[in-house]
Amino acid sequence: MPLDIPRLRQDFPILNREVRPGVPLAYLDSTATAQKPLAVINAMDEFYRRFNANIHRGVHTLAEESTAMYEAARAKVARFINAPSAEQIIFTRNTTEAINLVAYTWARVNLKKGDLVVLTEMEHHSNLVPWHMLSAERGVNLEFVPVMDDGLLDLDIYRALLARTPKLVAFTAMSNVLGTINPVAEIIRLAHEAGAATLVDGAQSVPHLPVDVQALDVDFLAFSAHKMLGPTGIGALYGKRPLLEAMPPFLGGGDMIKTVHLRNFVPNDVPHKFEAGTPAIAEAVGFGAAVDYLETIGMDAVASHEQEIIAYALERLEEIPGVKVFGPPADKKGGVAAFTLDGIHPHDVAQILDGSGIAVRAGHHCAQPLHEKFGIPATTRASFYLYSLREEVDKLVKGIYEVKKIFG
Amino acid sequence: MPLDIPRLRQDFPILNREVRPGVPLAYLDSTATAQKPLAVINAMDEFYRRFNANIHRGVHTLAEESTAMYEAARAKVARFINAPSAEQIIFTRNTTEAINLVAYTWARVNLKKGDLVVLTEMEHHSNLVPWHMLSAERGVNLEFVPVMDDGLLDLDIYRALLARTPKLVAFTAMSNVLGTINPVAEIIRLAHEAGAATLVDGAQSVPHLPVDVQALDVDFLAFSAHKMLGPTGIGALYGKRPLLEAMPPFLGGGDMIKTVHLRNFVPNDVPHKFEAGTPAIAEAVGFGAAVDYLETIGMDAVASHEQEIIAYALERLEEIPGVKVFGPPADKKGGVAAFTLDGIHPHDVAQILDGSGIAVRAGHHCAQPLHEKFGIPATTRASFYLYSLREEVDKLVKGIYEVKKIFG
Amino acid sequence: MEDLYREIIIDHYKNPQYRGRLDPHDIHFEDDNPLCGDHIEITLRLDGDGKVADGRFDGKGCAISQASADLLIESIVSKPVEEVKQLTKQDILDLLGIDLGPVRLKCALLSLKVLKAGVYGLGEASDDLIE
Amino acid sequence: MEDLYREIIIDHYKNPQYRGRLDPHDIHFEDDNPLCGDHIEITLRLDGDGKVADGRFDGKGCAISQASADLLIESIVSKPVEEVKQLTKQDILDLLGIDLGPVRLKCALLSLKVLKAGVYGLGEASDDLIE
Ligand SMILES: Cc1ncc(COP(=O)(O)O)c(C=O)c1O
Ligand SMILES: Cc1ncc(COP(=O)(O)O)c(C=O)c1O
Repeated sequence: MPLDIPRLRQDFPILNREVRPGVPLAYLDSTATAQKPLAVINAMDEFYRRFNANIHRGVHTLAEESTAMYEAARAKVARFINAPSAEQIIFTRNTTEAINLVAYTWARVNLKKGDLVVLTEMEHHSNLVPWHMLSAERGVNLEFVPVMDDGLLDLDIYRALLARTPKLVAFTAMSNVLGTINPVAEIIRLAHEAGAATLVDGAQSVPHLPVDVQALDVDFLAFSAHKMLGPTGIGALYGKRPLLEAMPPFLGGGDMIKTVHLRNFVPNDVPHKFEAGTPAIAEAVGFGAAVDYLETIGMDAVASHEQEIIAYALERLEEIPGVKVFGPPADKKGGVAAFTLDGIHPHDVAQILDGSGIAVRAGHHCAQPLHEKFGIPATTRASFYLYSLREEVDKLVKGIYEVKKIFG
Repeated sequence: MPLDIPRLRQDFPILNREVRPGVPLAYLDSTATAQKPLAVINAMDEFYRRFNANIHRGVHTLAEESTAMYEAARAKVARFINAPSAEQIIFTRNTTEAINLVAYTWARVNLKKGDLVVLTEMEHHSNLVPWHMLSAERGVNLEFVPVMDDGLLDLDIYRALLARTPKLVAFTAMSNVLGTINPVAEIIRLAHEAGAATLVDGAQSVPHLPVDVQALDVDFLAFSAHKMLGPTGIGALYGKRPLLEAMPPFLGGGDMIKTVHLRNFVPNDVPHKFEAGTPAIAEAVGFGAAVDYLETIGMDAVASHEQEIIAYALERLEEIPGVKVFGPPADKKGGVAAFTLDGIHPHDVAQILDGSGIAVRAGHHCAQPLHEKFGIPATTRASFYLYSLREEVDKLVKGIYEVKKIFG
Repeated sequence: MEDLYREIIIDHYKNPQYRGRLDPHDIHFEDDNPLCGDHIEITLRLDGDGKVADGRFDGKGCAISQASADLLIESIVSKPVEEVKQLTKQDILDLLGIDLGPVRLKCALLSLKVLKAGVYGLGEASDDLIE
Repeated sequence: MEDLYREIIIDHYKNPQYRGRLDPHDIHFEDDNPLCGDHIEITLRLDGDGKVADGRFDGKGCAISQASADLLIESIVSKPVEEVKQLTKQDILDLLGIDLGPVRLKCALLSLKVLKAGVYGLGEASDDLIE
């Protein structure tokens, strides 16, 4: 059953906003961050109005309620990606911190000079820079699975790289520029056959596609709440239990310890070992409300709505003279259309579209190497989510024609 | 002019809560986390309803508005502690992450095997464990300024430790157990004379006392929004500019870079260099609203209200047979009263008090070494803030008498 | 709630029936809860049929940790060791007759954790024993 | 808003008066905005009185970056170099006649940053030049 989008949009207060008087918002920037339903906003509001207390060590009612709410949120997030247990969800600030956590702990124990980490050319800076830093510090080598002209990964070269027995393969499940949905299960299977561990950047896949960590057999999965209807300030790292248990702690402080003496400490059990200090408690509650909301809708329904929208968007965009959309055809990608418009800079495109209330992003979208690969400094990116309308695509197309007229 | 507490309490919805039907809340756990005024709750609510977008790279209206709100919050926090510039405020998750940031970046560049870091015996785990980790990894030595029986630091021994030319003196401005307000300016002055850098754990001082980083001449200051009326999920590190500029980045990813290529990157300017990935945007907005609220009240008024309450609390508590309050007399401490009750475990005390709606904390309050020093496993801690009432002290005292009766 | 401190808890805390140490013993284990310093030590003597002939606990800590240890030993004396191995969190809650938040649950379950680590002959007590 | 793209900007973007490169020149500087790939190069010739005799810009990028460069050069020809050193962000905004968000401001100010780094003879352009 297709989603009733106009009804569902009523859940998102910001979608009724006018950018300027008389100019309604068409929000086509969900890949950067998603809008929030009332269920999420209200859950946090309610938390602060009724339950707020610090967690994990308190005996009083508020502390017990807060702790229970925080841990219930962990269980919801675990269930959402089918993690075997809630303890395998570590709350972080965002995808970026989750990847850095692995780089600072697992990688610094398990990788040494000369070891190989395989990445891809389509990675977001968040899955590049932590490895640059590790490489500079430890002499770890980095190699990159190339992106082909059609926006797909070159799996032949991937196989060739695996023959060099990398220790880790870290890659995005979905490109935030090309929209490419990578064959995650296959990439992981091949990596495991070659003896490599795997880290999946799920910043774009977890919000938009059904994700089952057990079916994927992934070792680490990183994602952000703010891209999946949840609040800013919280994200998660999933990890296989033996890996998490063997990892040294990351940040030191309250809650991540079992005991502390003046000169030493004993780390706490997983996941607390990795959550130092007062965590993002209200944000966890909001994150839990977001996955509840998504589960009620159903991730299959979300994905198929986005399939429909992106197919329509590509069809309409590609008929505009001078527009070039990057990435694979609709059936191989999520709801992301990054494009160039001949002779007109993406910043100008985005700013003129903003004049009609159309919110798109222009720039390198934190994937500068990918843009370098395609020989362009920037693209304009329109991206979609469960609340996106075909009429918003029409608005976008009309807006692009106006841009062309202005630059005539 | 004294604060009109009953009126001010109307700003805090949770303070009207009944813990159970007919049992109103007496929240005496603000040292763990503070309650939030409507101004803060509503600022975040409004952000999600009208402004939410990802920041720093967007051209569209929402992105520009969000960016402006996020950076305005940084400026407010800077002004609150009299930082010379907003760029010297790095948003972190909490105090703990702020201290770890210094330990992972500044300390790993500037400290080597055999170098000395001076801490104190009253530190919170957040200002111990990061240094334990550094010590284990790099062979840095740790020494501790002792806490005397009266809860004050032994400054003679501090001076003696300075003669061993430590590279860093890291200490709390206010103990979260004893309440001791340390002579921060003097400790810093002496450290600088000895050539040491200084890090102040301001988790308890920034919420409760006027703090001026320029007057203190402190090198690094760490604090958390959630303890000063703001949201969870955000805190801050202040640093002197030349130090921040010389420090390597901490986490790698989006936003903390100027340019990224496949195999290397150029870090961004301060403070962005230290803020990787999508930050806690709504939380920054809430943090800004919290400091606005505190400034409207005035930190001098906050501090003197707490002075009055703690003086009254100590007077009342000390007249109860079997109660022993730890720490210095009221005029040398903030609004924290940690105590033991002869023969009755703090957990039992706290739980029975909870039966009357009184929220106090029991345990080691993340200061286990300090409790070891005093030869006790745990204390019961009542703590106060700008919204605390004398009647709540009376309730506490009455509750303690009930505990004694039950254990009679 | 004061009813948490129903007479049964205060009573077993103030007048424990099984406080002490058996010597000789067949089973011995001790552990603590670092959060609050609670400490429990348990000694058991078995009879020839694999039953608990007698038991004692010693330790210090809050009323709930000490009372639940006393109630627990009381409940297992003359029970088969195999049955003791099956005891769960719920059994302790039933003995105490109260609902507990997560922090106090740790106090209440410390003695069960120690007991099970002992009867299983483990080197270390783990939270898995009481899940 | 389309009015951001008032004729003046589109006009200076499409028909720049000062695009090119002076050879020989007395002052030369170039820099780019990594965020969007905008690039600006400026060459100036001075006269004997410390005035700007002539100037040109070259580069690529969005309409705002290129138009503001053209407008900027237009505004400084025959001005004393000491006056050029005093130019501020506001002067550029006045030339463009529009309000800009932080991202587009960087586009608009790139030419000023390049110009000031050039006239001050700096090795590197810094954002401090345009604050
Ligand atoms: C003195 C002191 N330092 C550090 C912290 C840690 O703060 P957070 O948990 O917000 O990181 C606290 C709070 O418990 C504290 O009281
Ligand atoms: C593929 C991908 N990875 C990582 C990130 C970083 O996410 P965050 O900024 O929430 O850490 C993003 C979001 O921009 C993304 O699209």
